Amino acid sequence: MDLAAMGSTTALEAQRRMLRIRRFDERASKMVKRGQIPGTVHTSIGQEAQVVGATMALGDDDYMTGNHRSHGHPIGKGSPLGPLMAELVGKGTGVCGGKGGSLHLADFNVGSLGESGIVGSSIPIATGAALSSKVLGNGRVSLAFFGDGAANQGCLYEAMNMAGTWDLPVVFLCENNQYALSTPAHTVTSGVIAERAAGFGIPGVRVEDGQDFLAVFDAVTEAVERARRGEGPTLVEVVTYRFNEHSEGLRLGVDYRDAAEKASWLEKDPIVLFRKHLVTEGVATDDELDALEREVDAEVEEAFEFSQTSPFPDPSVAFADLYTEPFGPTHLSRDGAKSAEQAFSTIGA
Amino acid sequence: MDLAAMGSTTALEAQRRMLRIRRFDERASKMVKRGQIPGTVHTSIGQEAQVVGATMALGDDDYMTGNHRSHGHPIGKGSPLGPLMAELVGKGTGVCGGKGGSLHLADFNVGSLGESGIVGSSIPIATGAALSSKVLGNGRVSLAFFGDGAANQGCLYEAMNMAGTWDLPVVFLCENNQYALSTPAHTVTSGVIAERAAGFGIPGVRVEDGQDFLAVFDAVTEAVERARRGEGPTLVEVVTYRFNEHSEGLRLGVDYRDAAEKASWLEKDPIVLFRKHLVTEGVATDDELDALEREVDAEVEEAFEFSQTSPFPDPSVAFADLYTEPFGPTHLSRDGAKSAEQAFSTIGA
Amino acid sequence: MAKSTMSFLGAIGAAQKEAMDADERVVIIGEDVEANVYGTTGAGKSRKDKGDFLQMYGRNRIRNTPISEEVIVGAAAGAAMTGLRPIVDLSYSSFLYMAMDQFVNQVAKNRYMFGGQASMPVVFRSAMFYGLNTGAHHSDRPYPMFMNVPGLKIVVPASPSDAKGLLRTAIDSDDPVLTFEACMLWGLKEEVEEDEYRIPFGVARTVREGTDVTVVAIATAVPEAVKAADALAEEGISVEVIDPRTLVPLDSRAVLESVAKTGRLVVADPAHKTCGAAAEISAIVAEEAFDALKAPIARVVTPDTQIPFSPALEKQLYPNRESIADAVRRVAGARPRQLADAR
Amino acid sequence: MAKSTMSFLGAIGAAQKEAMDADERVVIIGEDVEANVYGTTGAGKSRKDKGDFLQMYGRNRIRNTPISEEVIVGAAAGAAMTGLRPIVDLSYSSFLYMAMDQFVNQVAKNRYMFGGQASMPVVFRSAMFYGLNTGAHHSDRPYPMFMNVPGLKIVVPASPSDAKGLLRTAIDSDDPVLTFEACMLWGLKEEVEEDEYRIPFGVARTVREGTDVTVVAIATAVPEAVKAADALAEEGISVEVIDPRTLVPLDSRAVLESVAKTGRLVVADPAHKTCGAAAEISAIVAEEAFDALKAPIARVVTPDTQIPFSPALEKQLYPNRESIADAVRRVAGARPRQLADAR
Ligand SMILES: Cc1ncc(C[n+]2csc(CCOP(=O)(O)OP(=O)(O)O)c2C)c(N)n1
Ligand SMILES: Cc1ncc(C[n+]2csc(CCOP(=O)(O)OP(=O)(O)O)c2C)c(N)n1
Ligand SMILES: [Mg+2]
Ligand SMILES: [Mg+2]
Repeated sequence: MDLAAMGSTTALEAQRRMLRIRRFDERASKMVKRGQIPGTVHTSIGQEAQVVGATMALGDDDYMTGNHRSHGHPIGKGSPLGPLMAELVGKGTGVCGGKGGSLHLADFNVGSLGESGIVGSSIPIATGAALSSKVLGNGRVSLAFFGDGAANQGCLYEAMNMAGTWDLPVVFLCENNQYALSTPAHTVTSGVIAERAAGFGIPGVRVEDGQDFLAVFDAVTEAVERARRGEGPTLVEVVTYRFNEHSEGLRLGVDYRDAAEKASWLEKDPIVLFRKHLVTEGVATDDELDALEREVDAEVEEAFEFSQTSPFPDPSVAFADLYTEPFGPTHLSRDGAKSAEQAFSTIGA
Repeated sequence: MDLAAMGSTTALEAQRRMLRIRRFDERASKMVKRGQIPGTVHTSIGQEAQVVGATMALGDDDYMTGNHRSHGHPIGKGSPLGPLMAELVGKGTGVCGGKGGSLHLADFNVGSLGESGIVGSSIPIATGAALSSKVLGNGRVSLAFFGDGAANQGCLYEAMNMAGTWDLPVVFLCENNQYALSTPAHTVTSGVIAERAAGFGIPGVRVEDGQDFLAVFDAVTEAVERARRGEGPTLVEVVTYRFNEHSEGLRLGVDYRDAAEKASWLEKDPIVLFRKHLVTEGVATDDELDALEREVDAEVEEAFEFSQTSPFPDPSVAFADLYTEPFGPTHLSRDGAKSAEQAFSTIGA
Repeated sequence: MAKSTMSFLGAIGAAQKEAMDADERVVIIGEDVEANVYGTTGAGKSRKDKGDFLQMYGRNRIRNTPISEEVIVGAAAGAAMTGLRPIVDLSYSSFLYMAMDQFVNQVAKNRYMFGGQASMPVVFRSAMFYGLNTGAHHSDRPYPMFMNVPGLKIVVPASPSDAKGLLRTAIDSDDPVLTFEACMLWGLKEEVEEDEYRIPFGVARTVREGTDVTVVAIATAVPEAVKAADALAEEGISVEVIDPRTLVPLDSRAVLESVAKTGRLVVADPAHKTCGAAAEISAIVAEEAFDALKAPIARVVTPDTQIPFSPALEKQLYPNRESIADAVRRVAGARPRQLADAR
Repeated sequence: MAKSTMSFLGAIGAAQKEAMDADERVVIIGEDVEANVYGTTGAGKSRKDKGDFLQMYGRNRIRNTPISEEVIVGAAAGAAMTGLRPIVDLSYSSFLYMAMDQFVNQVAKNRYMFGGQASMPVVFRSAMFYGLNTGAHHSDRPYPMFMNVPGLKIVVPASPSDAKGLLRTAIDSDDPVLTFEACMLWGLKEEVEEDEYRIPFGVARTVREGTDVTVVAIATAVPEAVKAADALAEEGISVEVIDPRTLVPLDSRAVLESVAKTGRLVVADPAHKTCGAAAEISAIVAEEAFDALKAPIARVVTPDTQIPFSPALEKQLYPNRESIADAVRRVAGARPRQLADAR
């Protein structure tokens, strides 16, 4: 699709979302280094075109699941930044009330059904969301993000087969950033991921230039439209690169990524590329794009402030939300004398 | 391969093994009906060419794993019939001492590492046997039998990918008898099973006439040779048909297999076909083949007698073989006063 | 209300039919459910009978699946998070391991991790075929490992009416429920209410009242415990038999109150011994009713071995009327010191 | 013998190196083992250091895998049945569920089902990252569910020297062993023998002797129990701390003998409560040392909830010196009747 066909509103929104991801993740990285986030985070820096190209191809009501490289997905789907940032810090105002953290972001308001810390494990969930769309006939499409590493988990093939058999409206979106932690994809992957679709009777598409927002957007849009027409699933593999280490703060003794390779990919910054394209095609001026960047900076700054000023959850929150219909130890809750919280704290520790 | 190239010894051995499977399974079926076997059995009747075409392509030292349709595999690999039949009855002389039963036959003497009652679950085991061959450099090839139903278990694709990556000497042998219990393969399988190999960077072969011993033998021989040369795994899908119900004694209210379809496949009896071929090609006369049949009949009769006259295992056998280095409840075994068996029976019941 | 004779299996089918009729969001997902291979998706065994689920509800709601337990369970979870209320038929309990990651990491955790954004109204049914010479791959009784996973509810019915009422509650529940149905009970028949009814979770059934020894029994151990109690009554020992029915939530009050009365506890549980349901029930009582206890707590369980195929080997392993009665006699008769010395 | 200071993690690496040197059939299989991401496949963290496993043993024996836990575990099992002795690094314990079918249906059952034809010399290592704000998907402590599976041996070391000696025994064992290594202990350092040594399975370690209350502690609860014991000593309560070290086999005699002396038991176990290791240990004592017991058996465990991410929420959930000390005071001080009334 060219920019004219897309329209400037959509194009600028894409650039805005990519920038949000970039700035959000840069800030999160800084926060990890400063000890403001417990544990670690996995950034999508460098992969913004791949993320936003996919999420912008979805409608607001469509579903999505993701993985440990998690912040970009809900941001790309339109989730507000404050509650996401607060979640990373473990605050009560976090999108999951502080229960989830970086690896388990979910924002049901924008169709984000949850990121999964277990590699591959959310692919069946997205397939199930597509099953409910199909049974209920509500026209919603579902998209599962997963990495090149996850592409070797068996559940992906069970899911492709089930979705292929039932023509479920789901897009399997492989973020092939060429590494799974320290492991180069080519050393553990036999064959080509996108070509695995054919054996399961579904289309497989490989987007070679995953740094190009439009290339990703076009491929995923086609897959989404196909799904929406009732024609079933598609596997889309997007070749991209993560600019940072697997996770922030991780230091390995081994240089598993070649310096020249890294340098050549850093040249292909998706945000820089798309900005150039927007200017060249006359969609926006440099000044307008500078302003957009400042807006996003402010947004991220505000999210950061929100994450810092929000209170931590009350310790009793640890005992809520396990069940929709909680029970507590039956003999305690039945006599009504003690709340489930009290019961738990007596019994637990 | 034509029969001349194969040699009459091999050709007649193939016919003998197919007949052994047929007669063994016919007898087992009868025994189920007469209550001589507890539970049920799954016969390979109709699939003998597919089974023996695969096992005869293996050497004596090669490994093999299988599934619930279990008797044909060790018979095809050359396991003696008596201990197999005794195992079906639960006798102490059974190949697994009565612990396994029909679904869990294993005869390590002929490289049979075990049939699995869990659909798909033995595929990783065969892959691991191939890994040990590779690491130890002992030249052994491994073959995993599984059904069209099992071809939708994710572990198959994990195994194909691992084997493809490491060039493991393993053959993935899909016995596509077109049904998984009551479920027609085409209703739950998206795409073509053999074509799934390509996406995993390994050859996939579909033997359309799985009733033809030579067709199966040729395809598997090529895969085995490839594996033995260090060139890695192959997926071989063999199209065949089971003549009996999924399991003996099972009665479903639904005719999930079309009568005409059934009749047309019954015409394609692999043993009848190969016998004709042997006679036409002058490998053996009708008289010689009648004699061979009588020999096999006698073998099966002897196995049956063995299964009937052998004693049941002592109840204490239930407590043996769980560990190579057993321990029993530590505080009991340490004081030496009680044996592990006694300890178990005190505690268990 | 009208009652009719139902088998355990028939009761399950009846509850499923009720729920399918009551709510369009209820769907059935599983291997061979179209052909009603396991007998709970049709009133009769034949498609020609009226009452066949496929004919009644169609392929949109009766989902015959590939053999892919991991995606079956995960897809049911994803569907449950987005508006369906699936009943998943996993046939044998031994196949649940195939989907363990989905059970533990998705089904049990999602609602909690996401701060209550998701509900997970899904029921996973499976049958425990132990005792039928099916060998080690088809004889599992894995409910204890699921009891160790917070976020799941665990049901083990032991009678046709419980099977029907508990399954209905399970389907109505907004939380994930696993039911474990012992096949040796399939043939049990009793008068069951034809109309809708629900049995609340966390409420034990006192199957038989008694004063000397409490026997908490699970699955097939329930009828065996009743038989043991009958025999012991003739010996002058009065046994109270309690069936918890749901293991999560567990009606520990019912157990504690009974032990407060009897002072003696035997737990009969067909799962493996170590970290089994019997261990949990024993530990609760040792912690919360210690003062009432007059004797050691005895576990009658399946020893920590796998399940052998041979009819000469298998049956001895499970709790039965004799082993339960022996344990009751032991805790009823022996003074504690004698037992301690015997060790 | 020469000793040197080793961390818990360093001790694991040392045991692996010993075993790799001793036997060519020992291989290491796992994700990111080439790059030594988890710190146990190299003497240093850098490939340039001498002591890097990949350089020393090569790609034939250091098998860097795809992310495919199911086939990793199954292939290790198949390899173990045919002549290799694999050590499998599964990194986080939370990933074991992915391979649950292989663990339960193949690893644990094969030898038994096949009547002893197979041995299964394979070790599955995994690390429990609880307590480090990694959220619900990386904080599991799943050893109880594996304890319920006959055929597996289960090791939970709590000190560097135990980690080294137990892992060596595990690798030498002809049976499948699962080790669960608590990350919060990784940094622990102590003097460890440099030479080969083996710690037998089924022999508990009495970490601290005492006379009033027995505390059986697992994993991170061991150092916490010691701290609690120190504090309680000042209050005049003498605590005996026992670390079972292997949960299967379990040294129940050591526990029973200690309880025979103290009459009081607290079990501190970071696994979830229901059907956890603490339940099993409690049930054994309630069955076999009832007469010696003077007070209820207290479990100090992780309550039956999933693990929240927030630092404001997580830490409170695990057994710690305060909660262990509280439980000890409870069983030491209270007369049983008071406790029963308090319920
Ligand atoms: C089931 C499982 N196995 C292993 C891990 C540990 N792990 C976390 S991220 C990761 C690499 C994932 O690679 P990929 O899928 O390519 O995603 P990327 O990080 O490259 O975006 C690994 C091995 C995990 N979280 N879950
Ligand atoms: C994991 C698992 N799921 C389901 C079953 C129940 N089951 C046993 S055999 C079978 C059908 C298998 O079909 P296929 O693989 O095609 O083998 P076939 O019986 O046709 O030879 C099913 C569903 C099982 N044993 N294991
Ligand atoms: Mg990657
Ligand atoms: Mg089949």
